[in-house]
Amino acid sequence: MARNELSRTIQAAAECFQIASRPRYHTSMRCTQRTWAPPTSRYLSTTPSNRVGLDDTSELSPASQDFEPFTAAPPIDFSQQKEKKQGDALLARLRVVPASPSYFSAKPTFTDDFVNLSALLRKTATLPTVTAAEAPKVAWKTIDQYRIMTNEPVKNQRYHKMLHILRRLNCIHPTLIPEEVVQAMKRYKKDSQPGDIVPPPGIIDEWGRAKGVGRRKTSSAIAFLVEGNGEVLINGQSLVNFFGRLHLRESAVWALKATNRLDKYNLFGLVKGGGTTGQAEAMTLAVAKALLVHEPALKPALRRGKLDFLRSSIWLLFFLHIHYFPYYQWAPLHHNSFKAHVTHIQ
Amino acid sequence: MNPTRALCSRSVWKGPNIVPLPIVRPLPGQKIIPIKTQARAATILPNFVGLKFQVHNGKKYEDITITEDMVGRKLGEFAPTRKQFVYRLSKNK
Amino acid sequence: MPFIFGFSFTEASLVKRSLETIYGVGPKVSQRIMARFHIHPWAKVGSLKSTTLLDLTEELASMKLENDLRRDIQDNIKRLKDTGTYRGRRHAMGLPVRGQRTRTQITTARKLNRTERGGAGRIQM
Amino acid sequence: MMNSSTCLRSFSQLSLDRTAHASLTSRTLLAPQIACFSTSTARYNQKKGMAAAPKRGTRTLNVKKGRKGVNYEMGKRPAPGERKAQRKRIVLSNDNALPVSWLRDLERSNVLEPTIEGQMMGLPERVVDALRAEEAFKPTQGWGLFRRPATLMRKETVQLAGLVKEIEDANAQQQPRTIRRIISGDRMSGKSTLLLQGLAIAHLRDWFVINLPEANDITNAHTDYAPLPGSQPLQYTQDTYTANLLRQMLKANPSILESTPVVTDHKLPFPLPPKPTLKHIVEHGMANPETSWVCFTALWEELSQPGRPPILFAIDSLAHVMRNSEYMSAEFKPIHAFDLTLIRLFVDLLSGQKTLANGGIILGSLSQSNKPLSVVLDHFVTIAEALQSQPAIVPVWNPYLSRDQRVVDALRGLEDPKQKDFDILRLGGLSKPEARAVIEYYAESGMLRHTVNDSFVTEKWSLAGMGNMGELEKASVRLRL
Repeated sequence: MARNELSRTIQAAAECFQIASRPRYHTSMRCTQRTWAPPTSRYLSTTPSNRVGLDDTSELSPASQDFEPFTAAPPIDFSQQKEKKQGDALLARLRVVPASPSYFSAKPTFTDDFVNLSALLRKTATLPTVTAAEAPKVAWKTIDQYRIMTNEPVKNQRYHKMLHILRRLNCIHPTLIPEEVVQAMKRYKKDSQPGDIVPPPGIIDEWGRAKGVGRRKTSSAIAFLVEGNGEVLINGQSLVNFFGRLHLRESAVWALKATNRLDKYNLFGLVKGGGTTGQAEAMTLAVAKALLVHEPALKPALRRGKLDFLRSSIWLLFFLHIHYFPYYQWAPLHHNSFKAHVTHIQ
Repeated sequence: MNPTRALCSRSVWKGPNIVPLPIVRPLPGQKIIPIKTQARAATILPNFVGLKFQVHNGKKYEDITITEDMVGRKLGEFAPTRKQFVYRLSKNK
Repeated sequence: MPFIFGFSFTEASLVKRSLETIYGVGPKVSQRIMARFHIHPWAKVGSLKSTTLLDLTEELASMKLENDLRRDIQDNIKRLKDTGTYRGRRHAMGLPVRGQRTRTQITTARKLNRTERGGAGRIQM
Repeated sequence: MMNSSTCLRSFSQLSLDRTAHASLTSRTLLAPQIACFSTSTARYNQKKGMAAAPKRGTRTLNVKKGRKGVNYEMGKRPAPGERKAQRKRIVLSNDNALPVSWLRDLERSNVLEPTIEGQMMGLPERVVDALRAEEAFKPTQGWGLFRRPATLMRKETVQLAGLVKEIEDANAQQQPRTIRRIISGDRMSGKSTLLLQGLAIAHLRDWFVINLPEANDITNAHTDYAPLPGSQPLQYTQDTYTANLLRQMLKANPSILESTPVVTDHKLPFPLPPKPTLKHIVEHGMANPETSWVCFTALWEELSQPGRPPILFAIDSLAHVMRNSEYMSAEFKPIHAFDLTLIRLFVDLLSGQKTLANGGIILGSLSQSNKPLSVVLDHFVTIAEALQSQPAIVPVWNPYLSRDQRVVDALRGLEDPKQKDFDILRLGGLSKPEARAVIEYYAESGMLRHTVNDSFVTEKWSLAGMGNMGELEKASVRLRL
């Protein structure tokens, strides 16, 4: 009897420590007696949070219904065995039958998951779907997280095949998606989904100022934008005194220039740290954010503006590159570093 | 004079570096006995003219007779401390 | 070809540089002389009046230059050498006199340190 | 260290050396005797070909290695003064710029009206020649980009014209006034152009104009100087500079000099022709520089006679004047710039010790480029600006800084607000309408291929740091990327 007691205590210990162990074999014997089947909680997941729902012992996990009609042998209730000899003979005739056929594969949990999802997909294939763009944005678990969850060395390509199925399941029309699919997908989702964290909306204070903060390299810039006639003050100096090069001046107020709002707003900027280019580009981001507080509808325009800026600066560098090309023959080192600089930008 | 060298030299108000030497004024006829000394830094005073000195150069004592021009210099200047380096071909010995 | 202190200089040459070609006149001395006669530093020799040329020559004559200076320097070196001092010996051997290193960088000493320093202006072959 | 070139010269010198014993007085300067310095090595040199091999162990140094041949041509040397002329070359017209049709010229009549504020006005030919003679144009001001020189009549220019009108009215009521202004402002905000506009206005109103184009040229000891006998404290005249100034004045104000006769007797060291006019004095001063300062003082007294035109005395980059000059006095002490006669005259007028008999304007403009640090001048300028803009907070002098008392006395007038005659003319940025006028002028003259509309103007205006004149031009015209 000691061995039975031992196996039960191990099962209890595993239960409370929630350690994922390989699907336990339980002693079962092909014999006529039929006793109440003890709970076979198939999966002990390491991430307690999302597994709670599945751990209630009453309902068998869905995975075990789709096998071919196969019922485990009724477990033997050792407490009824009369004498010891009969118990030993019983043990001699015991045969281990794994709960899931994938027990002998290298990655049983993963194989079960894949098989279940494919079955689920086959089942719900006929439901209408929406395009991938309209499907709700979902942050699936990365392969590392999945490996930690299942404690199995899943291959990248295999995992992404499964993800492909998941994405296809995700495309089922949101109103018609069965509960079953939703529950299945929950296991593979990250804890925080996109859209959970929404930055607080900018507010315009009583003096009509919108504040935007921008950082670039090691410089940080704060921009206060007020309706006005286009005056710009940076660190208390005029734009010209602060930024010597025209290119830096343009990049500092590029958000206003791209949306030709330069004459509608006054800018008061505070910038510190880093060098001139870093400060100018930090100011670009700050001004853009402040402008969005004033006119949120400008976001797509500003996004396009960013592309224009990159394109114009590349074009400017390209032109300079050709313009100064004749001077490069006797400065080969300088030329390479410049070319590297240009390619880095493109 | 190179200013730094002037700064390094002895301050004028301290006067020359007078070292107590056993100077024996020989009578004109007698032989002048050389004064053996290790005070290389002693300034040569005018009354030294005509005397003989044996100044220590680190190893042995060099004989010097003081002349008129040497006044104001130090005894050590006249006793070189390093041997002259002469390049001798020592390859095929 | 105006003359200063017996030497002739072209019109376009600077007064400052031409003064400094004289042995014994350096930047400091030339500055002081030109200041005394109110000649501005970038003056050209051609722009000087003859009276200032004469003043310059007369001023330079009162100083010890050229050959008197050379002889003076050589006497000192000769005296050092005759009395047998360490410095005299170093001059004779053409080695640095003021205790510099002799392992490297002694080209100046080899060029200049000799008993007839600056006098002959020749390089001992 | 005797490097190879001086070594070469010492060879040549040697052959010309004097014998040591010939005393200088007896020697005749004209026939230099060739005497070789008598040392043994001189003879050794004749037998150069058969140089004996050096004894073993003696150290030899081969100086001849790497030395160029005797007649090595060191590249063509530019003619004296050619480089500077190239640098200072003024180009005033550009053929491929389109002539602007609606450009009106400044005339004597319309120059003083406030109505022309904010418009681009052309400079007539006569005034352009006079300004060119006075070197009022600067190569960096971009005159060469346009067909014809034209300037914008800014708010400050009309202010200046207002001063001119004030002086003329004061002259009409026989109480001559001398107004003194210092033009200050940010870099490239148009200070020198404003000075030029002042000169142009004075020329148009037939004033007598004296312009010192670059104060640096006076104090950087590039022209000859001589002490003025009997001047307390010892002052120095600059003959060639004054002669050149007289030549510029003659070219700039020919009509005034020719018409006004010489009235008083100035005990000039040279005979005057029978019916002397100022022109003769100036011409004599130009011809022989040593009398140039005497002629200048005579001219100045003549111009102070009653009935003469008012005078505009202008100088650029004033900061060079407010410190010691590069000249050295006989005792090898630096000469203060105030001791140079020309600058002494200007500073006396500026500080109010001297006044102009027929009234006039003393105009000094600061320059931000190549500016020597003059702590006192900056301090007084900030005080004056503070008095104009926010009289509440006026900066106080830091007592721990040492300062040049002479400069302080000269600029003391800027401090007290009651003194209306001596003040600062602060140049800020252009206003929007003014910027629009300038940009339209650029577009009209073909220098700018862009439709001039409000957003473009305001964009350039704010990119040029709220209307900085030079930046505006650089951003819209010069930078053709």
